[in-house]
Amino acid sequence: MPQSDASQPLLRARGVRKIFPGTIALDGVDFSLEAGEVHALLGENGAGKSTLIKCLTGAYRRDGGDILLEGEIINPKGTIDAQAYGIGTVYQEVNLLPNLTIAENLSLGHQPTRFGMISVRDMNRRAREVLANYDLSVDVTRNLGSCSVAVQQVIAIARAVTLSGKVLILDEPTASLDSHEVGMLFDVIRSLKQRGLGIVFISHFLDQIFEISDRLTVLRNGRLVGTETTSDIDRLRLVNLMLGRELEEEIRPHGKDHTATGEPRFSFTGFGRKGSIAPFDLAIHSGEVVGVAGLLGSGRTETAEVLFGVSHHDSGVASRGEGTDLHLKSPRDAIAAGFGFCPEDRKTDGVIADLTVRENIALALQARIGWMRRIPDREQRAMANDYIRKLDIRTPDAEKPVGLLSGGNQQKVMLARWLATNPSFLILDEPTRGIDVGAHAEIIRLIEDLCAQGMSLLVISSELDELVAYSHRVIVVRDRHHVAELVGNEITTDNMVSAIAAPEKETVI
Amino acid sequence: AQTVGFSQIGSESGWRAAETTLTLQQAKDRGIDLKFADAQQKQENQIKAMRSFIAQGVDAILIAPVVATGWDSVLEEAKEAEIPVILLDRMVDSSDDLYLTAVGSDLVHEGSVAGKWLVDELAGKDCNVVELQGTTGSSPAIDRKNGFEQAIAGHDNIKLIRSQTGDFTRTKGKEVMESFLKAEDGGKNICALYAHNDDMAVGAIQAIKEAGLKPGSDILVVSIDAVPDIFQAMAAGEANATVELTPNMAGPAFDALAAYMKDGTMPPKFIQTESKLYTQADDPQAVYEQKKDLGY
Amino acid sequence: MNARLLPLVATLVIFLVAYAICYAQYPVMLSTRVIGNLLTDNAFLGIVAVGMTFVIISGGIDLSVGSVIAFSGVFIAVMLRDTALHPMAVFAMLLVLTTLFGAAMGATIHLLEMPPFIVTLAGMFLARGMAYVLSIDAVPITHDFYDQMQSMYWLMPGKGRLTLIGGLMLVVFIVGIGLAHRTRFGMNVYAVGGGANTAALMGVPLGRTTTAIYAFSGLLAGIAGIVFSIYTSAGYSLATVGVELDAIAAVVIGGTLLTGGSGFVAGTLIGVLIMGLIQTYIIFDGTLSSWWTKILIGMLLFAFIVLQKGLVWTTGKKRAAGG
Amino acid sequence: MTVMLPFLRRIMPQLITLAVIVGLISFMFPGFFTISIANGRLYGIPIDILNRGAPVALLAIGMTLVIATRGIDLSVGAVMAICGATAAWGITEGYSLAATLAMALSAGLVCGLWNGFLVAVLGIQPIVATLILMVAGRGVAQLITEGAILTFNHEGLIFFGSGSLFTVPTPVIIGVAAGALATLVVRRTALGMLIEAIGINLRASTLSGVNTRVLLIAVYMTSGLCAALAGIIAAADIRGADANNAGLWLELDAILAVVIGGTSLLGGRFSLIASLIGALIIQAVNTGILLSGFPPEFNLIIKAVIILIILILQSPTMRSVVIFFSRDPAGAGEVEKETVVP
Ligand SMILES: Nc1ncnc2c1ncn2[C@@H]1O[C@H](COP(=O)(O)OP(=O)(O)OP(=O)(O)O)[C@@H](O)[C@H]1O
Ligand SMILES: Nc1ncnc2c1ncn2[C@@H]1O[C@H](COP(=O)(O)OP(=O)(O)OP(=O)(O)O)[C@@H](O)[C@H]1O
Ligand SMILES: [Mg+2]
Ligand SMILES: [Mg+2]
Repeated sequence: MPQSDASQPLLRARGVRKIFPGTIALDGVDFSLEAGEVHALLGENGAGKSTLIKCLTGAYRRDGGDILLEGEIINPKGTIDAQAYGIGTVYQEVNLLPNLTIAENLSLGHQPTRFGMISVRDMNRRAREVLANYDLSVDVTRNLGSCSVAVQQVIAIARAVTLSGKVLILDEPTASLDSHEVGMLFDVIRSLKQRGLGIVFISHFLDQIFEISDRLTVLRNGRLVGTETTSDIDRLRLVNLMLGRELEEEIRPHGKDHTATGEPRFSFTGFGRKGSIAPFDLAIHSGEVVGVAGLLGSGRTETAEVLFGVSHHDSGVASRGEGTDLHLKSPRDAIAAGFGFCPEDRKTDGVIADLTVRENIALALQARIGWMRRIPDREQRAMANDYIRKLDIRTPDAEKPVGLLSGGNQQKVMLARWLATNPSFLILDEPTRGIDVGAHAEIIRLIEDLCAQGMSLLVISSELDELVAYSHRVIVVRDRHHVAELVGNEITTDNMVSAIAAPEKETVI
Repeated sequence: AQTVGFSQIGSESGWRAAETTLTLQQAKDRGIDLKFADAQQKQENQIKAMRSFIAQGVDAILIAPVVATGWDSVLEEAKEAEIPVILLDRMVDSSDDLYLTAVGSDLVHEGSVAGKWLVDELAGKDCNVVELQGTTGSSPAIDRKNGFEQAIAGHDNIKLIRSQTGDFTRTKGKEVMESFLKAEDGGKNICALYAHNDDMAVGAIQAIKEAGLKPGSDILVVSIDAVPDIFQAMAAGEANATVELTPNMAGPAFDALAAYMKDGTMPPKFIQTESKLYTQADDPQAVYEQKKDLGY
Repeated sequence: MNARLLPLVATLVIFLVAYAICYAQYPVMLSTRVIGNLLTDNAFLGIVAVGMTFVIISGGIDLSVGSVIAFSGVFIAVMLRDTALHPMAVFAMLLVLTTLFGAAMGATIHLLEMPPFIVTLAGMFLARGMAYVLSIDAVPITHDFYDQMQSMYWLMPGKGRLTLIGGLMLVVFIVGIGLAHRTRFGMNVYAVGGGANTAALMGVPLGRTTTAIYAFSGLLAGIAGIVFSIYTSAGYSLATVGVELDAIAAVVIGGTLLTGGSGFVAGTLIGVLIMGLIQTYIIFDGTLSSWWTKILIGMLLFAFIVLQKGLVWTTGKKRAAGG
Repeated sequence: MTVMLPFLRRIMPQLITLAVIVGLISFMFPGFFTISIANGRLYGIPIDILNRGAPVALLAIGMTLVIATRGIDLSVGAVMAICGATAAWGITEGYSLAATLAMALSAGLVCGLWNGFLVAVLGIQPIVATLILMVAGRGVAQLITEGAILTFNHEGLIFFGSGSLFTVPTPVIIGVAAGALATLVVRRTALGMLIEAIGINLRASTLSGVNTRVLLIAVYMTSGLCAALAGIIAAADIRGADANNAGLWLELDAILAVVIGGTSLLGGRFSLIASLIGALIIQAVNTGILLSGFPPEFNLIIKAVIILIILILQSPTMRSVVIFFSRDPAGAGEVEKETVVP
């Protein structure tokens, strides 16, 4: 029987099992976290990382195994219990309430009260103090829903940090952060570590793992592969452990030489929308990947949304090839013109959670064909299975509701939905967010393949390395203006960073 | 001209529509400016209407109260404001110095007129009666049931075997009658139907016909209200008797009001309208012709 | 101004404009009498609408309230008729009963994961059924205490009366506003409305909150029942049919979203007053037939909702364009 | 065969419930299953249940689709009244039967269009949007009948209420035909999936190019059309249009039927057949109460208790309890919904 003594790890999982219908998500996983360490949890999409932490914090009922906090068996029945034990958690999908203010989100459940009444002034003041640590200057009385995903992510982290007395668990906290915010987060993590907290950190960014973690645990298909000390392991072996095979190629960190010439396939002149993105010119050639770089909230998503007709442009015109004007007032118009758009926020804008993988993949194509001509089941299944294979979507079969897939796999399903429509111009907003190393490489290869086949792509990404790898041109967005365009050899991380940072528009235009 | 406020319950049946039409008609004939308020079956709306009439300072108020209870305080307010109130077709159980007079029929009496007809018609023959009640809890349903039961009490040849609510509507009347027929050996067990209003009776008659029986002879039909459609059925021999509830309550009411306004003549506290029994002997077709344009 | 207050302000503006229009046509509209009536006549509706606001903010709905009011009236009347208990004691018993009834519905909704619409629909049948069983007949209440309560009012200049029940409604609104915005319970209600699962992950006690919300609505329906019984001095099992729909309409006109998560108790007060104003206007007009009354109520409801949406939308848009 | 299996599994709870209730009634009332022919028409309690259940079943078809899009249609009762009144008016004014039916059905479509416009174009929440027509619609119906019951004696129109075809009552035929047609249209085309998609995630569906606006309007129009059919049947049944009472509170029965049929009020996956069985369950309960001979003041309590029992037995929690006890960890393909226990 375990005794409570100092030699015990802070948090320990013993033989945790979790079974979903058709999937064994966790198969006897052991995991231990020491006080004062950052412990990374790694694995492919669907390996069971999120499930493990949900079991640890009682959000899921376990099917087997024990959880020990400082040597004592604990049985958290849910997040409240876990919080009472001093375990703060940021779950993978941002789990905050869009209808409450930032301050309310930060303080929900432990609001400062005076004579039994919440003191709003205190609550807001505290919120401002907390956020000051993260270099975030936002109006804390604003509704959370009006903030970008990134800001929400930071707030979720801040909330978890204030709640964690002993353990902080972060499930892919950096997926939608840029390097600046990541740096900020790491500072916070380090100071918490100093204070003796144990931190569980999940990420698909190996650089970040190597930078911040002390030890790491790798899961594969719900099984424990091993726990290692981070400094003892090299990148290649780590990838090997995760995938169970060699990764054929890593990202090439240099730009494309080829520059598209000739007639643009689509061109947009003076395109913009008051209040969200200043008018810009953009020409898209066939077989070209245009990258979009910028800080969070700089207006990258807005650019994509205006192009796709999600929000109506109020200035400018769009045309196909030389002359014909395009009418882009709604997503349907855009789709009819051959556009596709894979949005950034997959939870609210992307997946239809209760529909199956097959139906999610067929949806956009079906919508374009019209409701009368139903794609026969056989074809739908063939199409779905095809993409499940091509994109390596981890699901027992095509009939699983997509909401039950792991985050990264949902992302792939969304990609598949648009590939199925075979668009001539595909807009991808953060396509690799939350995708594991193996799949990351696959998606980049896919982007290259698609453009080799003549598809035009506009890719928004916070990962500059990635942009360098596949872009022919990179547009830099700052403060809702397109401020620079880098072509060919100019596309380097350094150039982009300086364009993003430059206060004046003196960079190459 | 005088301004009179009229708070009507609603327009839930043809009978009530006729009452409204006749009231408007009567007011127009007498040059009275009638303010009409429909309460959509809600007492609270009627109270609101009364209060608004008082605030507007009308000369008198007519009200057809949806329920007997609950009028004390608003009637007192009217009294304080010296506005005479006349009740139409239903009573309230407030003290009678709070209103000028009440015009209406006695609901219990109506039920007993129907019951008495059945007793006389049967002349001692054994008879199983089924009853279609009005909306559960409404005062006509309660009183008409009581009146009927009083009339048949002591006549052991008459047995009330089934009683369900038909909500005063044709649809429910038909549906409930269908189930009565099924439950009572295809209707062979039933000798008479008593319906709390004509609409339910009309629905039930259809159900009886569809079951292959003859309403009016295989199953006697007696109901209350005397709306035009029941006279058609009576003319066709499909219904036997109905008790009239006249929709012209406003006429006597306005007469009493005029007298009171003129020289303060106090009318009797209850002006009872006749509960006339119509049977097939009363030339139903002629009554139908006479009634059909009254806005039922 | 905070963007969140926009619907509230829009509602208020619409109410004031509508009142001004009514006043222009019938100057009596501004008399204390009409204003007093507006408060007294809608007291029970206002009280029950406060509870409904909480329920709707939490993303639920409570269809049982109309029946619970009817049940309360019958319960009080029958108890006062058949026992020698003091009305206060009967009130206490009743409030315990209706609160437990609400709590039971809330617990069912949470534990069995059933939609509130259906659970409270069954509750609606059940409560009215219980009222029937207690007494089909309307039962008058004759008790000195009731007479006292009815005669408690403040005679405003111009003969308008601010009655006990009208005042009680205002108190309930003030308490409701405090509860919604200044307590943890209130915050939890908003949180549950924003997303029940997320709220649970953030540590909101879902079961307790859901149960409490419906219990609170039951409590207020009970209080509304008491108010209604004072209003009419009777208990009647067919009373207040469809009041739940009026309450929902008032809440929605008051700017609360049925999808849950946002809304104001104060807005509901304006919503209730708007509904009352519509009715008063129709009665003052006095020329509408039964059917035109219904059609006009529908059209005005529509007009208010569209106006409010329009106001929120245009100001929201201007704000966005302005920066 | 393999295609039928998941379908059967989906409607199994509803079928069992129906069987239990029918069993209860026939236990109480042994003559239950005797069906004879009277007046060239099938005659018996089961026929009554089908016949009386037809209007709610029709409403439930439209309601299922509306609810699948995460909406609700409170106006169906009032629309029934409007369409019944239109039909009665048309026939008494001397229009031909075809013209009358066309007018009544168009009235339903127009009502649906109005609801759809409010929901899809003005973005008003469905409950409120349809509440408007629920209130005003009955007024419109009364406007047509001028408050009275507008009676008619046109055999052609009456046929829709109390006629029969091959001894089967017309309402039953209309109900079954409408159900079959709707199922066919929805499942043989992509409509079903698209409706489910917009019910689950409207924004994502719009972004995927689904014409959500048109689809929403179409769904409300379908609901209006179904209500129109039900209204014609109800009017034809009593040979008159009762603007006040036709379809009164039937919207609640229709919603109940959909919920008993297992379609979530939060939209998404739906089953028309299950809703139709749900409508029959409700009617069986109603008929059972009428046959039982209890005093009417108990009607509501009995109904409430039965409904509660049905819903509790069908609730997800109960289902997982059953799965737990049947020791079937694979859940037979059923998706276990994770309850997040706070
Ligand atoms: N509620 C659920 N019902 C059924 N299956 C589920 C459920 N949640 C997760 N799964 C399955 O369990 C497996 C593990 O999922 P999990 O979310 O833990 O993966 P992950 O390692 O976090 O992946 P990612 O990196 O993509 O976030 C996946 O195969 C997923 O499909
Ligand atoms: N660090 C920040 N501080 C304050 N506001 C921010 C911050 N980051 C984003 N925002 C706000 O979020 C809003 C939406 O940004 P949006 O997500 O559209 O931009 P983006 O360029 O697409 O960024 P990303 O896609 O990386 O999240 C902007 O109006 C911006 O004001
Ligand atoms: Mg995960
Ligand atoms: Mg973005």
